[in-house]
Amino acid sequence: MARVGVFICHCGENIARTVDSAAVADAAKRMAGVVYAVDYKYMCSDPGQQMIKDAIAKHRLTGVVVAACSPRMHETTFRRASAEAGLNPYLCEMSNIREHCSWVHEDKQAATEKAIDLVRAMVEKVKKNEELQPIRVPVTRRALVIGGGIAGIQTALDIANGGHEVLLVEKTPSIGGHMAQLSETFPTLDCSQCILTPRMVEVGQHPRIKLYVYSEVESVDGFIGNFEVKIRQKATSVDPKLCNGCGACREACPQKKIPSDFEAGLGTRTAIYSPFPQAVPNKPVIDRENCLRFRVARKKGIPIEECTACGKCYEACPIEPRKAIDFSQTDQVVTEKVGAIVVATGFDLYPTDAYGEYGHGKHPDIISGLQFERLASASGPTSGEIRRPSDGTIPKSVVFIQCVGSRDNAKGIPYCSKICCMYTAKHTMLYKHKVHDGQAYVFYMDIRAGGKNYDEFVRRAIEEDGAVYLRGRVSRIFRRNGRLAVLGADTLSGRKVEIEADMVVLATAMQAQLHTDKLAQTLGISYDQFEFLSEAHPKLRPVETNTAGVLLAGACQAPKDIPEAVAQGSAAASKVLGIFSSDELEREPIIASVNENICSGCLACEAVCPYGAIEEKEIKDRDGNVVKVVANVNPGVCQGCGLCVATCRANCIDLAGFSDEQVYAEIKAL
Amino acid sequence: MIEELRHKARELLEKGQVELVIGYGAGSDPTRTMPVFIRRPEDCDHLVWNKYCYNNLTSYLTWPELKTAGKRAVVCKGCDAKAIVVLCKENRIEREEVVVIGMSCEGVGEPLFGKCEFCDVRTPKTCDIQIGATLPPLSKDNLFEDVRQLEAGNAAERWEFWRRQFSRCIKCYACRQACPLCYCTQCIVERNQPQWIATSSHPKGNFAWNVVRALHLAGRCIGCGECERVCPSNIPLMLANKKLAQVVKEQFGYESGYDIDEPLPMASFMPDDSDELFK
Amino acid sequence: MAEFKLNEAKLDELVNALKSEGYRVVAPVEEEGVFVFKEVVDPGEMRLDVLRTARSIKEWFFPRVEPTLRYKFDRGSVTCKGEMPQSPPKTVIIGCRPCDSASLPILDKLFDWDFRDEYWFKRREATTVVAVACDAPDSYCFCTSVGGSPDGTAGSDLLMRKTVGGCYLFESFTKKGWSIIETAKGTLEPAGQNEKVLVGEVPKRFDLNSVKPWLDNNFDHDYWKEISYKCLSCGACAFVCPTCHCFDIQDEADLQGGVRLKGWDSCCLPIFTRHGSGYNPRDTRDARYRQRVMHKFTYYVDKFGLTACVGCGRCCVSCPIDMNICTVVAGAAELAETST
Amino acid sequence: MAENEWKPKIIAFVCNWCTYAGADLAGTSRLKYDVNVRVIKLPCTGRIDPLFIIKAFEQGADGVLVSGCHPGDCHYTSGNYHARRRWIVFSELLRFFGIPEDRVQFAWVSAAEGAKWATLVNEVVAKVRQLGPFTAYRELETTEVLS
Repeated sequence: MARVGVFICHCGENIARTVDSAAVADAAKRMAGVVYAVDYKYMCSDPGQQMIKDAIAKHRLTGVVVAACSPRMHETTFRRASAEAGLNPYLCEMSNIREHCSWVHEDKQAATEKAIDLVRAMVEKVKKNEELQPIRVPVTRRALVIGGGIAGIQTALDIANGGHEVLLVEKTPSIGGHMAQLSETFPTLDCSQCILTPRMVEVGQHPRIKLYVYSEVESVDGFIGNFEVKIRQKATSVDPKLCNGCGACREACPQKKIPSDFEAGLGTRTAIYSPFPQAVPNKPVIDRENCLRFRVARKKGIPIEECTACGKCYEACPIEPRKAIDFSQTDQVVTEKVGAIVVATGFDLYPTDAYGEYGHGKHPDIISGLQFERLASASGPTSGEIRRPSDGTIPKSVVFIQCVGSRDNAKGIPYCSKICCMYTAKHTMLYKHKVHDGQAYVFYMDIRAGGKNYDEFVRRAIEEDGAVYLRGRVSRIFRRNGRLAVLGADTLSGRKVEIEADMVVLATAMQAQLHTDKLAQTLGISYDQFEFLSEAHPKLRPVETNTAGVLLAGACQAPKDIPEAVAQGSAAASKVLGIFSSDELEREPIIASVNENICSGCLACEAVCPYGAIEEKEIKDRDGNVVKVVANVNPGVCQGCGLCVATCRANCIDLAGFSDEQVYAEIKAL
Repeated sequence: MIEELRHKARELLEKGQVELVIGYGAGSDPTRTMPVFIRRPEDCDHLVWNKYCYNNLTSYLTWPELKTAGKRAVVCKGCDAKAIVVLCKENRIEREEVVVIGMSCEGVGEPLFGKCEFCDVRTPKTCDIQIGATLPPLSKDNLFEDVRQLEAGNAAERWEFWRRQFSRCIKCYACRQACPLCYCTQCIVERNQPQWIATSSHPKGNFAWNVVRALHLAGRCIGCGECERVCPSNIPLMLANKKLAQVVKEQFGYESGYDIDEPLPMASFMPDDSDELFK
Repeated sequence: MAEFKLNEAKLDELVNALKSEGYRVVAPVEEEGVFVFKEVVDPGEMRLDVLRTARSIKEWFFPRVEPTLRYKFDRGSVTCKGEMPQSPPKTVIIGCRPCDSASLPILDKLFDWDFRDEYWFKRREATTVVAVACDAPDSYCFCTSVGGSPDGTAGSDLLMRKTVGGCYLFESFTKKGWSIIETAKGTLEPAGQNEKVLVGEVPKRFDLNSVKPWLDNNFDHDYWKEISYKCLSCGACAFVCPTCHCFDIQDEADLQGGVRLKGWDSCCLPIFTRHGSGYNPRDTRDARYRQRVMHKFTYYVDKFGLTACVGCGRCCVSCPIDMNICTVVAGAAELAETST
Repeated sequence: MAENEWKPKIIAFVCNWCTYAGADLAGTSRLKYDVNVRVIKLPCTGRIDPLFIIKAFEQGADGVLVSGCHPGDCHYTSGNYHARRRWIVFSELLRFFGIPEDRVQFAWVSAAEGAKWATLVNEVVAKVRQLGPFTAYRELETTEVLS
């Protein structure tokens, strides 16, 4: 039999002015199951809380209802008080007779009647309340970071320096990402590699960071604190333990004409290669597509072990007795346990082939922004001199076109790529600094230079380095006696413009890394129509995803520049460190649970759950035969929204704290 | 057609492609048929096909006792076969474990059932073995005519109409038992902690039951009309089902029983769903 | 022996006469496309030609829901007030068939067994039953197999037989029946010596005497599975049946108080006899359908000496999958033959 | 006149994160609104089962109000999107069965919209007052089916 205690607060005059607290207490005394009811000036005060504790002991209360302010204000207060008196905190409920009653009504009698109703509702509810214990989930204090760009590097370092192990998975042979390809960075014009490479080295040498390069995440199971990931290490054909990175193999490789991704196609590499000199780890890999021995083996259809073609690298390898080169190496799939995952897969560039009018690819001197970075980079194909890819001459006039792809619904990219305005301004400066008599022209739609020192930077490009900014689009580019005629409009002056350029640089849009959707599906997180990964809440949870324990960093979420990517990397890291702050996660027990006897396993609940907290569960008999399939809620993942409960036609899934019984009791009481 | 049907069924059983054929057999009088479960090839001659083959036999597919029966074949009219689609979506059956014998159907009932006048699946869409010639679909333009007619009246008239109809419900649950999509292990009316719906067949309990029955079929009902056919009180249950089918079609562009891959409308959403209703 | 007859054309007058005498007249009336027993408002709506209404006259004595008890809560304590049916109005049911009438004496036994069910008997006392003999029974009829006949008199206070001349012969068997004739005198005329009455033929389908022993000894026979494996487990058969009488007790309460209701139940519904534990002794379709047949054809006979089936054929008509109790019992009879 | 004595009974089902907080704000801003509303708090509109509304009417409610976070702002990201579909269908069914639209109001009230909450409640109560007591539903109460 229920023994409920009801405590009516005056909140000084706040409640008592319009609600006759004493009358409410009297009414409460007459409610079925109420053994004690009292009103007091300030329930939340120490003496007030003491009254509750004493009553719990004296009257052996099985439930407590505090009629006072909003539960959003003092629910924790009174639940703690109840707990201190040995009553399960979830047997304490609040009726909101201040914000929802005394403050919004004037007629004292009516307000008092309403207060009584609200108390009755809670009395009826609390009778149906059950003792709930906080949910504890063990945590593997070990993180997985996917993507070795600057965002991933920052995250990995912050977590590792926070004292926890990190697995950093990168699909290319080296970490560094796009930032490693850049020459200088806005708005400070400091050399990208000079600031990046020390971080890369730190990662490579960090005792708590385990690097998986040339690897990809294959599958992810489990939930926050308890993920199990399978990582595929692609065969590099080089034994990292033996190789000392001397580079003799690269020298020896006869395949020298392979276009280099790192050089954005402006340079070449060998079949056995590491993407760039400062690569971390500095161990080469054999590109089996282009390696002679593998090609021959494929053509003859013989196992690689039997193939004797080429092998120059093998001969050149100085390591003795066992060479570091190992053609017979195969992919390895390793399984690792982690407690949290940070996705930092970054971005890709929009393929400009879609812009026939700009003739990218048709003419070697029409290049992308990234290609320009390589031209301007001291480590680039022209060792930092700006030269035309076609004839190596120095361009005297360069046209930069912004928003190539971006903000162009016709091309299916309505969003702004955010970084182009800044890097184009940077490009004009770098160009001017290297080619003093050269002239830069920029076609732009708007100049978006929000950010610390950003606008100043653009102004410098225009005012000090004399870049000519033309507001308008380019309609056509075509060759005319060795140069490029750029036809466009200057919408400010309303005039057609035609510029004779030696080179054209396209500020191509940022888009999500290829196959981000696949990864998102493996991780069970959501993504938008452009395949950028979705955050849990656009304002308040920008780093989390809907799947607890999976976080986002960098441009995989949306176009970002380096400072933002780094900031979010650190934010994600701090979230991870939060998760790792104890070896158990404690969570509110307000979660759903399935009545397996009546669940028919239609799994509509699974379909609607925003958190992927529900999965199939097979019910087996003693001989292990599957009797039926039912839904199963993972208490570690469930956030307690109750969507599944109202979706279930048979109501065989229920939500602790807001169960059918409890709501039903409330409705009946009103 | 009957011979073709019997032949195919016999073949399935002989070749061991199925353990069981669920079909129509002779009824207690010439204007009725009775479901038959056939396990032996020689019994296939009991199968019949005529305009009195009312039942939607897919109802049997979700029976636990038949789950273990191994691979099953079921004789379906086009409308019945739509249930297969929903049952697969809702994990009741694996598409592979059921062989659908689809009958070309010019309509059942005497006079012809209402549903048959707007049938666009006279040749079943979901079927593994088609029996009979392919028939062109009929126009569904006036499918919702009766719904519109009732809506022509005002709220009070509609209330009175349904009050009268539902008061006649005797809670025999024939509608539920005959429905291929009412497969819950325990129906919500049988829940008594709490008792959301009064089980007594008084007007209040009847109204609540009929609201919930219709609601639980929203976006799922495939319009086979069994609920209405089996109702001993002749309550126009399909009218409510059709209303919701219309809403789901107009609001979410979804029609139940056609596409096996489309997500269920009531277990999914679009960010741009109509917001009219909301203040 | 009939002394009076009524010309078909005068049926309206009959109804009016009865009404003016204060009778509530109940008869087959069309309601939303089905025929049921309803109070006759306009005499024209009475349909004596209807062979089989959707539901039997049972509900006029044993409604599908009725309150038996009301109670009030006051804090911990409860105050109850039993609810007896306030004496029902004087009622005459006209136009039921002899099979429906026959169901009443059968149920009298049940409702006057371990205790007397006033809910039933108050209505029985207040109601006069005027049956119409069947001139055109159909293939679903099997009254003759269960001891009835198209012009049987059991349970009727008065029987109307149709004549070739388009009249109804009136024959009363009780005081109640006679007072109907008294009331209707004005519309009646004396019956001739040898009026030709139309009475239909209902072939006998099985012999009860051979059925019962077989049922008694074959509780576990595979036959039950064979005939009921496809039963959809709905309650249609029981709810339209004149003799099915199982009921369920349900409380409907709020914080102030509540009411205890008695309502129809059916042994074919899946949750029938499911225990609080969840265990159900009749967990399978065949177990439930067997219960239906056994109850009617042996348990009831053992307890009250009567077969609880009147062969009206309603359950056969309303069964969604055309299960036919007559065929089922006939089948059992055949098995009985072959086994001996 | 009896009309004055009758106090309309409005039951409001609201989500914890937006509308409940919005109602709190109305309070802290001391906005005044009609007293005849009783709030039942749930985590999310996604938790609100149509059965709640049926039950509310059975328990004598003259009107029902359902409110939660605006689309896109759901604390649980998609709860209210699913709820929206549920209500679109359910309200159409109630309308079809002849329950006056003004007896069930659906709304989005954010934690910042205390004023909107106050006006909303007043509007709903006013509409229900116009319709009067929901006697039609009360009449279903009869337990006597035949006698």
